[in-house]
Parts: sequence; C-alpha cells; structure tokens
Amino acid sequence: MTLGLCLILSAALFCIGLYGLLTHRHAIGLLLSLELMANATNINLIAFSRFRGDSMGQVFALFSIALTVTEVVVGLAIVILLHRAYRDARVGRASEFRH
Amino acid sequence: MIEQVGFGLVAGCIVLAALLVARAKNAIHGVLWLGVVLGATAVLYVMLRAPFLAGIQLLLYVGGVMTLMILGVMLTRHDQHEAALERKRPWLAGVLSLFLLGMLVTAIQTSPELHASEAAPATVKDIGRSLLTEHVLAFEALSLLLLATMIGAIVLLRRDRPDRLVEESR
Amino acid sequence: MLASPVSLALTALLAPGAVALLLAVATPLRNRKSAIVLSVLAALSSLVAAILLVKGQLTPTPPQLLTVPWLLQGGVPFAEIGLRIDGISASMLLVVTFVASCVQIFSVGYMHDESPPAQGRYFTYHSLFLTAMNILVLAPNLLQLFLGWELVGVTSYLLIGYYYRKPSAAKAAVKAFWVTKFADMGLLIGLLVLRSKTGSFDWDATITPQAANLVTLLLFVAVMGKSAQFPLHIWLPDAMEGPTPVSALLHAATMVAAGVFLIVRGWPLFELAHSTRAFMLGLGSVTALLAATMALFQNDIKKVLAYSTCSQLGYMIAALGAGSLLGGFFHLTTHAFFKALLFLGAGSVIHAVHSNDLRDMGGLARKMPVTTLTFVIGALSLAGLPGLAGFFSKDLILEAVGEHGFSLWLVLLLVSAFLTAFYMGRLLLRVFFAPATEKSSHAHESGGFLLLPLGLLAVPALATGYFGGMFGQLYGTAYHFHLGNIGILAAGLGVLGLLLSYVLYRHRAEHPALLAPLGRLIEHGPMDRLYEGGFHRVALPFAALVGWIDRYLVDGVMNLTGLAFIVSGQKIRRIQTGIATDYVLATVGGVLALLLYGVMR
Amino acid sequence: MSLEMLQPIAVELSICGGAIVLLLVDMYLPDGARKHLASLTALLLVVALYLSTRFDGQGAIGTVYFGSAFTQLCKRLLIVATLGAVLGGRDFIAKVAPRRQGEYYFLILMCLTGMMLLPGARDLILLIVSFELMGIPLYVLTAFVRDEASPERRLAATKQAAEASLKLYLVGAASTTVTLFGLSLLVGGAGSTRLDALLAAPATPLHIAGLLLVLGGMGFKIGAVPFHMWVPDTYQGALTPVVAFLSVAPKAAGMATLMVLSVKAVPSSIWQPALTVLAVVSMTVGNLMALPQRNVKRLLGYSGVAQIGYMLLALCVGGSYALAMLLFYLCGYVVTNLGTFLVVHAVADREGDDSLDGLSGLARRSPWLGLSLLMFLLSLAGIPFVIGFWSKLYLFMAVYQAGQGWLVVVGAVLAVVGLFYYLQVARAAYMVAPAKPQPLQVEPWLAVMIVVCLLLVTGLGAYPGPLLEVCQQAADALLLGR
Repeated sequence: MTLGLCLILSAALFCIGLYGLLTHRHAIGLLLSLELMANATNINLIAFSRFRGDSMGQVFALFSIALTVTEVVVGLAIVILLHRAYRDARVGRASEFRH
Repeated sequence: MIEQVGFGLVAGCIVLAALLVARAKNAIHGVLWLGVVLGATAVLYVMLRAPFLAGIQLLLYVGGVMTLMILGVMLTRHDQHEAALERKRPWLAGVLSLFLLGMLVTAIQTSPELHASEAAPATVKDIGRSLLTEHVLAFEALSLLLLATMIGAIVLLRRDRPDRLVEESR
Repeated sequence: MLASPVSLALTALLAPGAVALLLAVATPLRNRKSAIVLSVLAALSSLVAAILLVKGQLTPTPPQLLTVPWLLQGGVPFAEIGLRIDGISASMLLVVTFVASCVQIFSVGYMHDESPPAQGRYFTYHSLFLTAMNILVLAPNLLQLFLGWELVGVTSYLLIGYYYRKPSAAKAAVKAFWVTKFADMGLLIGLLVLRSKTGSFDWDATITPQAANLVTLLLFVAVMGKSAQFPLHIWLPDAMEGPTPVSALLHAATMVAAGVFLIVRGWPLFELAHSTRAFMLGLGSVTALLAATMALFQNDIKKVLAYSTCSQLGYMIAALGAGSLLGGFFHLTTHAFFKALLFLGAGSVIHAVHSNDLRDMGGLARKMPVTTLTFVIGALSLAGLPGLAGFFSKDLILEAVGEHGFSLWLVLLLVSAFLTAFYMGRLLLRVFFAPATEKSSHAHESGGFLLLPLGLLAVPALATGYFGGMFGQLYGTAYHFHLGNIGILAAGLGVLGLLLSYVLYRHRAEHPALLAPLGRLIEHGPMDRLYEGGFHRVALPFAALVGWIDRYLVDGVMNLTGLAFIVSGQKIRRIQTGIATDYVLATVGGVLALLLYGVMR
Repeated sequence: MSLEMLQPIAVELSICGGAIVLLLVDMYLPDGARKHLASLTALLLVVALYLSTRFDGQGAIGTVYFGSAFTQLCKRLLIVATLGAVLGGRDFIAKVAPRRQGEYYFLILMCLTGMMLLPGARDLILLIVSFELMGIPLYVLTAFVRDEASPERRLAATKQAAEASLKLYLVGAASTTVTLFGLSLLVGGAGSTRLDALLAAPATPLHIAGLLLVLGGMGFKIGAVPFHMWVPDTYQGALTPVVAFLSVAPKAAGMATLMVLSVKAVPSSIWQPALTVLAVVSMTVGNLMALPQRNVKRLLGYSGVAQIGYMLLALCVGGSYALAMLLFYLCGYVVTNLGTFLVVHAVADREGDDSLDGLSGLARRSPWLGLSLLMFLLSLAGIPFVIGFWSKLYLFMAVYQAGQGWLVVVGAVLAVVGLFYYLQVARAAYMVAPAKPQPLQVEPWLAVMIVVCLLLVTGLGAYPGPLLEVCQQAADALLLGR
C-alpha cells in the first residue's frame, strides 16, 4: 500500500462519481454521485495524513465530512421542494428559465 | 503482504460499489451501494491508521447521511416508475470521466512519491487539540454553519399557510 | 474690465449647469413655462460671458488656467479638472453660446404646440447639452474634454429620441449613440496611451512623433464618429429624426464640430503627427465629395442639409490635415453660423408647410419673405458666393490644401465646392421659387420667436468673413486675405454651380425677376441640352451609385456588424438549455479545460 | 485566548451574535410584529458598520486570520450591500413571507458572517468553511417561495423557487466538491493548510492540478463563464431582493477571496493565463448573451457575468495598482448593481412583470425612479459622471500600463456591445409610452435605499478620489501584509 495507490483509488472514485453526476437525471442520483466525489476527497486527506504522519489531514477530513453533510441536508430539502412543485424529482422537469 | 491484499480487496470493493452507485437504476439500490462504499472507506481509514475518522465515517455517514438519503427517496417516491433513476449520455460522461482519470493519474505518477512515515499515528487528542487551538475559528464557523443548515432545511419545507398545494390536494 | 476671465468662464459653464440640475430635480418647475424662461436666460448669460471673454482675449494674453487637482491617488493627482481660457476656447465658447441662444429662442416658438411637460423636458436637455458642450470647450486637458464629449453624446441621444412615440426616432437615437460610442473607443484608448506615454492628459506634453501618430490616430477615430466622416457618417442623416432646432444646434453647428475642435485643441499633438494628418487630408476630401454627391438627390430638406454638414466637416478635417489650423477653425465658425441659420430656416419652413419633403414645398418666397431672405443668405454663404462668410473660410482651406501644389485632394474639394453650390441652388429654387403646391399654398410667415434668431444668425453668416484678422489674433497667427488663383477658381465654380442649378430647375421655378433675362438666354441656347445631357448621363448616375453604396454597403456593413453581435447572442443563448444537469456538464467541462491547460503547460 | 485577540473579527462576532438574538426574538414575536425584524437587522448592520470604525480590525488571529485595511474595506462593502438588500426588500418580504421573516434575516446574516470572514482567512479550512457558511444560506434564500393566496399561483411560485435554487445548488455543490478535492491535493502536497505554505510548496503536477481545481470552484462563486450557467436562471426565478443581495455581496466576497488567493497562495504564472481566458470569455459571452434578453433580471444576470469579466482583467494583470483599481471597480459595481436591482424590484414586483415591457414609460410614471435607473445604467455602461466610468477608465488604464493593450481593445469593444442592451433598458424607461399611466408608488425604505445608491453612484462619480485612496491602501495592505 503506497500513497500513489491510495491517490489513484481516490481519483478513480472521484471519476466514477463524476460519471454518475453527468449521467444521472434524477436528483437523488445526482446527490449520491456527489457523495462519491466527496468521499474521494476524504480518502485523499486521510492517505496524506497517514504518509506524512501528521494529524492535519484528519482534521481537514473532519471538516470536509461536516461540510458534505450540510450540503446533503440542504440538497435533500431542495429536492423535496422540487418534488413538491413538480411531483417528480427528475431535474429536467424544472427548465422553465432558459435561453 | 497481508496489507497489500487487504488494500486490494477494500479498493476493489469501493470501486465496484461506486460503479454500481453511478449506474444504479433504482434509487434504493443506489443508496445501499453508497452505504457499501462508505463502509468500505471506513475500513480503509482503519488501515490508514485513522480509526477516529473511521468511527466518524460510520457514525455520520452511514448512520446519518444514509438515513437522510433513504428518507429523501421515500419522500420523493410515488410509484414504481419514479423510483427508477433515469440516465442519459453515458458515452460523453464516460469519455469525460476517463479523460479526467487519465489526467489525474498522470499527475499522480509524475509527482514525487511520499514514503510512509514511521511517526506514531495521530490520536484523538491530537485532533481535538488542533480543532480547539489552531482551527477554533473554523470550528466555531462550522457550528454556525450547522445551525444555519438546520434553520435552512426547516424553512425550506415550511409554508406560511397550513393548507396544501393544489397538486397535493388532488 | 467688469470681471476676471475665470469668473466669466465659470459663469458660462455654471449658469446652464445649475439650470439643468434644477430642472432635472424639480419636476414642478420643469412642467411649467418657467423651464423655458430659466433655460433661455441661462443660455443668454452664457452668451454675454462669452462675448466679454472674447473681448478680453483680443489683446494678446497668455492662456489662463484654473485647475484643481482631482482624483488624488496616493497624494498624487491622477488628473486635473478646471478651465483653460485662451483664444481658442473663448472663440469656440462664443460660437457655441451664440448658436445655442439663437436655437433656444427659436425653440420657444417652434415647440409651442407641445405639452408643457414635454417642453420642460426639451429645455432641460438643452441646458444639459450646453453645459456638456461648455465642459468640453473649456477643458484644460484631454480627460475633461472626453467627459464633455461623452455627456454631449448622451444628450444627443436624448434629444434625437425626443419624439419617442415615433419608432424611427428611437431607432435613430440608438444608432447615433452606438456608432459614435463605437468610435469613442478610439478616444478612450488614445487617452490611455497618452497617459501612459507622457504621464498626463495634457495635449502639450512632450511626446515622440511616433507616439503622437498613434495617439492622434486613435483620437481621430473618435473624431470620425462625432464629426461624421466617411464611413462613420451614417448616423448623421438618421439623426434628423430629432426636432429641427436640435439638428441645427447639435447636428450642424456645435456637437458635430466638436471633433474638429478636438483636433484644434490637440494641435500640439496633431502637429507632430504627419501620418495622421496625411490621412485626415485624404479622408476629409473624400468625405467632402461623397457627402456633397449624396446631397444632390435627397428630397428631404433636412437630409440635404445633413449631408451638406458632413461635406463641410470634411472640408474642415482636410484643412487641419493640410496643416491649416486657422482654416479649419475659421470654417468651423462660419459654418456654425450659416448652417444653424439654414437649419432654423428649414425649421421655419417645415413649421409652415408641415412637411420635410421638398416636393411639398414651393412658392414660399412670396409667403415667407423674411425666412426666404435669411435662408438665401445662408445658402449663398454655404455655396461660397464671393463676399459672404463661407467664401472666405473655404478659400482659406483651399489655399492651404493647394499650397503644396496641385493635388487630387484639391480637385476633390473643388468639385465638392461646385456640387455644394449646385445642390444649394436646387434647394433654393425648389423650396422658395418653384410653383406652390397644395401644402405650401396655405403657408404663412412664422412668428417673431422664429424670425428673430434667423435675423440674428444672418448677420454673422454675411459678415464673419471680414473678421478673419480677429480670428488670426485669437489664434496668434497672422491672417491677410488675398485672392489667389484657387480662390478665383473656387468662386467661379460656385457661381457656375448656382447657374447650372438654375438651368436645370428653372422649369419648376418662378423666375426671380433678376434672373429672367438670363433664363431666356439659356433657354434658347445650345448650352441647355449640353448641361442637361451631361448632368443626366453622368452626374446623376454617379450620384445614384454613391447613394447606393452609402445606403447598402457602408450602412449595411455597420448594420451587419451590429446584427452579427445580436445574432451571435441569439445563437449562443441556445447553450442555456434550462436543464440543470447541462449546467453541471458545462461546469465540469470548464474544470476539465482548466486541468488540460495545467497538463499542457 | 484573550478577548483582545478577537478584535479583528469583532464585527463578525457582533453580527452572528445579533443573528442568534434575532432568531430568539422571532420566536416570541406575534405575527403582526415580524415586520420589525427587518428594522432590527438593519439596526444591527448599522451598529456593525459603526463598530468597524471603532475597531481598526487589524492584526492576526493565530495563523488562520489576518485583518488589515483590505479586510476592513471588504467588510464595510459587504455590510453596505446587505443593508441595501435588507431595507430595500423589507416590505416585500413582509408581504410574501410573513411568517418566515425571522429565518430570512437570520440566513442573510449568517451568509454575511461567512462572507466577512473570507477576505481575512489565511487558512484553507477557515476559507472553505466560510465559503459554505456563505453558500448554504444562499441555497435556501433562493428557494424562498412567494406566499400566494390562490393555490395555483402558489404552485407556480413553488416551481419558480425550486428551479432557481436547484440550479444554484447543483452547480454550487458540484463546484464545492471539486474545490474540496482540489484542496485535498493542495493540502497533501504542502503539508499545511496555511496559504503561505501553498505558495512555498513545490509546484508538482498534483499541486498544479489542485490549484486549477480550486480556480474552477472559485469561478462558480463569482459566476465566470463557463461556471456561470446558474446565474441568469437563478436571478430570474428567485425573489428580487434576494437577487439584489446575491448579485452583489457574494460576488464581492468571491472576488476578494480570489484576490487573496492569487496574491497569497498561488504563483502568478499558474493562474494568470487561465484567468485571462476566463476574463475574455466571460466578457464576451456575458455581453453577447445579454443582447437578446427581454427579461430584465436575466439581462442583468448576464450583464453581471460580463462585469465580472472586466474585473478578472485586472486580476490577471496583478500588481498593486491593478488590484486597487479592481477593488474600486468592485465598490462601484456593488452600489450600481444593487441600485439597479432595487429599481427593478420597485417596478417589477409591484406590477408582477419583470420583462422590459414592465419598465415601459417608467420615466413618465415616476421621474425620479426613471432618472435613478438611467444613472445606474450609465454607470454599468461606463458613461462619464457616474462611478462606472471611472471604474472602467481606471481598470483599462491599469491593464494597458501592464502592457496588455489587446485586452483593453477587447474590453472596450465589448463595452460598446454592452451599451446596446443597457440602452434597451433605458429606452424602455424613457422612450416607450407607459402601458399603465398611473404614477408608481414606492415603499419609503426602498425609496431611501435607491436614493442612497443614486447618491453614491453620482457622488463617487463626481469625486472618486477618497474611495480610490482607500482602495489603494487596501490593495497595498493585501500585498504587503501577511
């Protein structure tokens, strides 16, 4: 187990999340993908923390987790609002404003 | 050696489950696979000598976020049709993601490698001290953020009038 | 001496400024007759101050500067603001305030039928315009001149669009603003270049000839827009949608001349810039000719005068290009008087006939004697009839251009002198001496408010030519009139042009008694067919061709440029699909592009 | 830690303390009295503004925060912007969200706290947490649903709000995630979360990748192309007072942070070319896409994108003078844009029509509103005697003197293009006959705020000297301080 491998794992996770973010049309799917990407960030931080031998990465990861949680909470609330308006959580439905 | 195999297993588990999340057709399945990713990541944290973070991960993510997500799915699901996650443009997304992966891997490969430090792993005490000294300002800001999020989530879904929307009353 | 030059200049600047501000803020005041009274009084007090200023400048005095450091930055002034009083600014101030006063008095009668709030708005804009123009004229440096320049553009926009219920007026206002603003970019960038090359906005800062060429070329782009030089002249004919007094003031006498004034003011720079001046000479001559050609076949009385303005501005630019500072400025002055007179005369006619179209007019000589007399004076002055103001200033220009020998530019200018006389002759005959039409038969002479300014302007249109020496004094250069070969040639061409117009349009004209014998002579001679044939076969097709090019090519290119922006806006707005996931895609695309750049570097 | 040490963030502390008091007061207020929450918020902001003059706000808190003349200027600007949005929207919010006013103002104050922490933050953790503290309330504020009497209209309002905030949220959450990932790379490479450590860290490919990912995230915060896609849609859908706030304060905070990062954390050779491209693309796309717009809020959204492009021009040039001019531009932009949106709010929300037609004949219906709008538009277009002219002149001057003449030409050409759509708005107000002839009534506080903006725009246009001085000091403080 090397730092490089950990970083590649996190990069792969990030890219899979990106793939999901770009393909999903359903708001829940998008939130799940964002979670994957956020998780990749945390893996990076923890890996750096381990290989550098300091606590800084872990502290940052702690904050990162908290930030992601707040994003998800608000995101879910917005999705529910969306569903309330359209009875549908596919984001393509909300396209009244364009061009 | 054991470590290598362990890492391989966990990493494979994470990637596989992540792929299943990204390609999930059913919202509940997606959430459950995300749970697997997050859980496996917690194991990885333990392997990376960060047991405290692993605990947080399990507690906050698997406990909190997963519950929220499932709640979200339930609240936005009305019939079988809408539980299905619609997906589009897989090719474009695939190309872009692989492109990003290529660039990131190149960057990782060409950057100098760090050797594993032999220093003692950071303890909860270290983390706590750091939080309450150097990063106390950010910590306090974070508490404000959590408060704002709470209030925000409430106000988002609250209405001035108790009567229901026309769609819901149908 | 009653007052110091500085306080006089301040009076000239602040009187209309205060009125404009007052009327802009105090709506009740604006909605009554008081707006008119205040505005005219302000213009008149500016005029008095300007007259006293010029009187003071007649004795040689060094330029007086009143500047306050402005825009302090780190304790160092970035620029200065204030007044510069010398012969140039004083005489320009006199021209501006005199014409503005005349036009405002004229407007009292002309706009009489509008509702009180509309009149108030009109006079507020007028006061604002006068303030802006005075800021420009009295500017001690290029920056303040630019401020006035832009503000003048805004008031021009407001005044062209005054008849806002008319869609064509609103469109013309936007077009005028857009074209001139496009050109103003040159001034803005020129300003930046000047500042970074010399460290100040002063026009007499030391500068290398190369830098001077660059700066002046940039400034000249702005001049081309404001002073309607080919191919940026296209807005001026459209600007005739505004009320006629506005055309007289802004689009004939003062605002369009601001470009010429900029060159005069920035002469220390332009003097060094030989390449720019060569370009100016060429472009000015070409504009003079092309615009004169286009004036030939217009049927809208104001459009004839508008093209004529372009043409005369071309003369001024050519004069400055040839290095004759006095020629350019002298013509600016005489032109301001006679062209304002012509426009106001046209306004009086339009007021009487209720039409802009030449074909609706005719026979007004009997019905409107005063208007006719003053209009004829203006027209003959413009045509360069010897003895009138226009003759002297035009002669000065032609002499200057011809100084370095016979050149293409001289030919162009001489031909335009001929054409000028010709189209003015046509205009006179059509409007005043042709048989009366249905519309013009009910016309009657305008009232006192309209006639007084005509009379006031006719005097300088007649006589300014004899004050060349005074202008020379104001400029610190000697001026002696002497009639050279070119002068005689130009005078001859002018008379010839008038005669030719008489030959061609006499059938439609009631013969003035004076010209009757001449008419009989020509009618039976072979000359008639020759002229008519030559004119119909050569001149008219050429004019039509130029008109076509102007309307479809030059205007078309300008419109296309505008259209291209709008169409590309229309096209790229499609990327905004309204679907949130597409927005995420764009964001991710942007991030990937950034990363790709990182990999590439 | 002694209280003395908190002096640099005394203003932020007072604001977030006040916000919590506000929330508590709200719990015990009867429905009818909630209207006064706006006044309470405004009072709090005024007190904060006063405090910012009492405490000089200079000095460091550990290694994570550094207060200076720069942070001082930014904070005051942000407070003024918030004050304008709060008082300007007071009566409207009381009408459309009567029982959610407490939360509304609380969230605005939280957002303000986050924004005010940004310019002084010298630590990545504080930076990102402050960003979220700014961002999360904005997601919620844009999702405020107008309260309507009829169920059909309420549904329409819910749809609007949901769409507006969904777009902001999705682009925003994606950007935050990307930023966080970039930060993880940076922090790992530098071994520290301090900004100066980033500057000192070796420029490995990973480090560069991290910096560029962060730049992408910042692009979202300021709404630069291609991260701008949410801007027009969110502006069109959200409540106008929220948009007035959203279009100035977070942009200013984002721009200030971008300045800090580019000076304190990033070697200029890495960001500069990318910033130049972002600037040119933002100016071009913003101006061109504004041309065909008929909805005023949308049009102003694109106009804001273009304005950000101009500011980025100065940022990619860098240096004390250019940064000072950037700050000056920012101040001008904040007051002008705020004023414009308040006028649009006064007209559009009263008439329920936010298209250009809704503005028709404004000059006749309310001369002073028409005049204000004209002044704001002239300022946005950069015509003399209003502050916007000086902003553009100084900015172009700074860019030209840095030897980037071609950027000035591009900017000037696009400024003329921009003139066209600003004139469209002015034309609607001045040269189109009013659809409804009756005079327009404006609520007193809204009127006051518009007049304040008008005075600032014209006053600073007539005498920009003192503000320039302050901006120059702030820029120097940023460059020379920690």
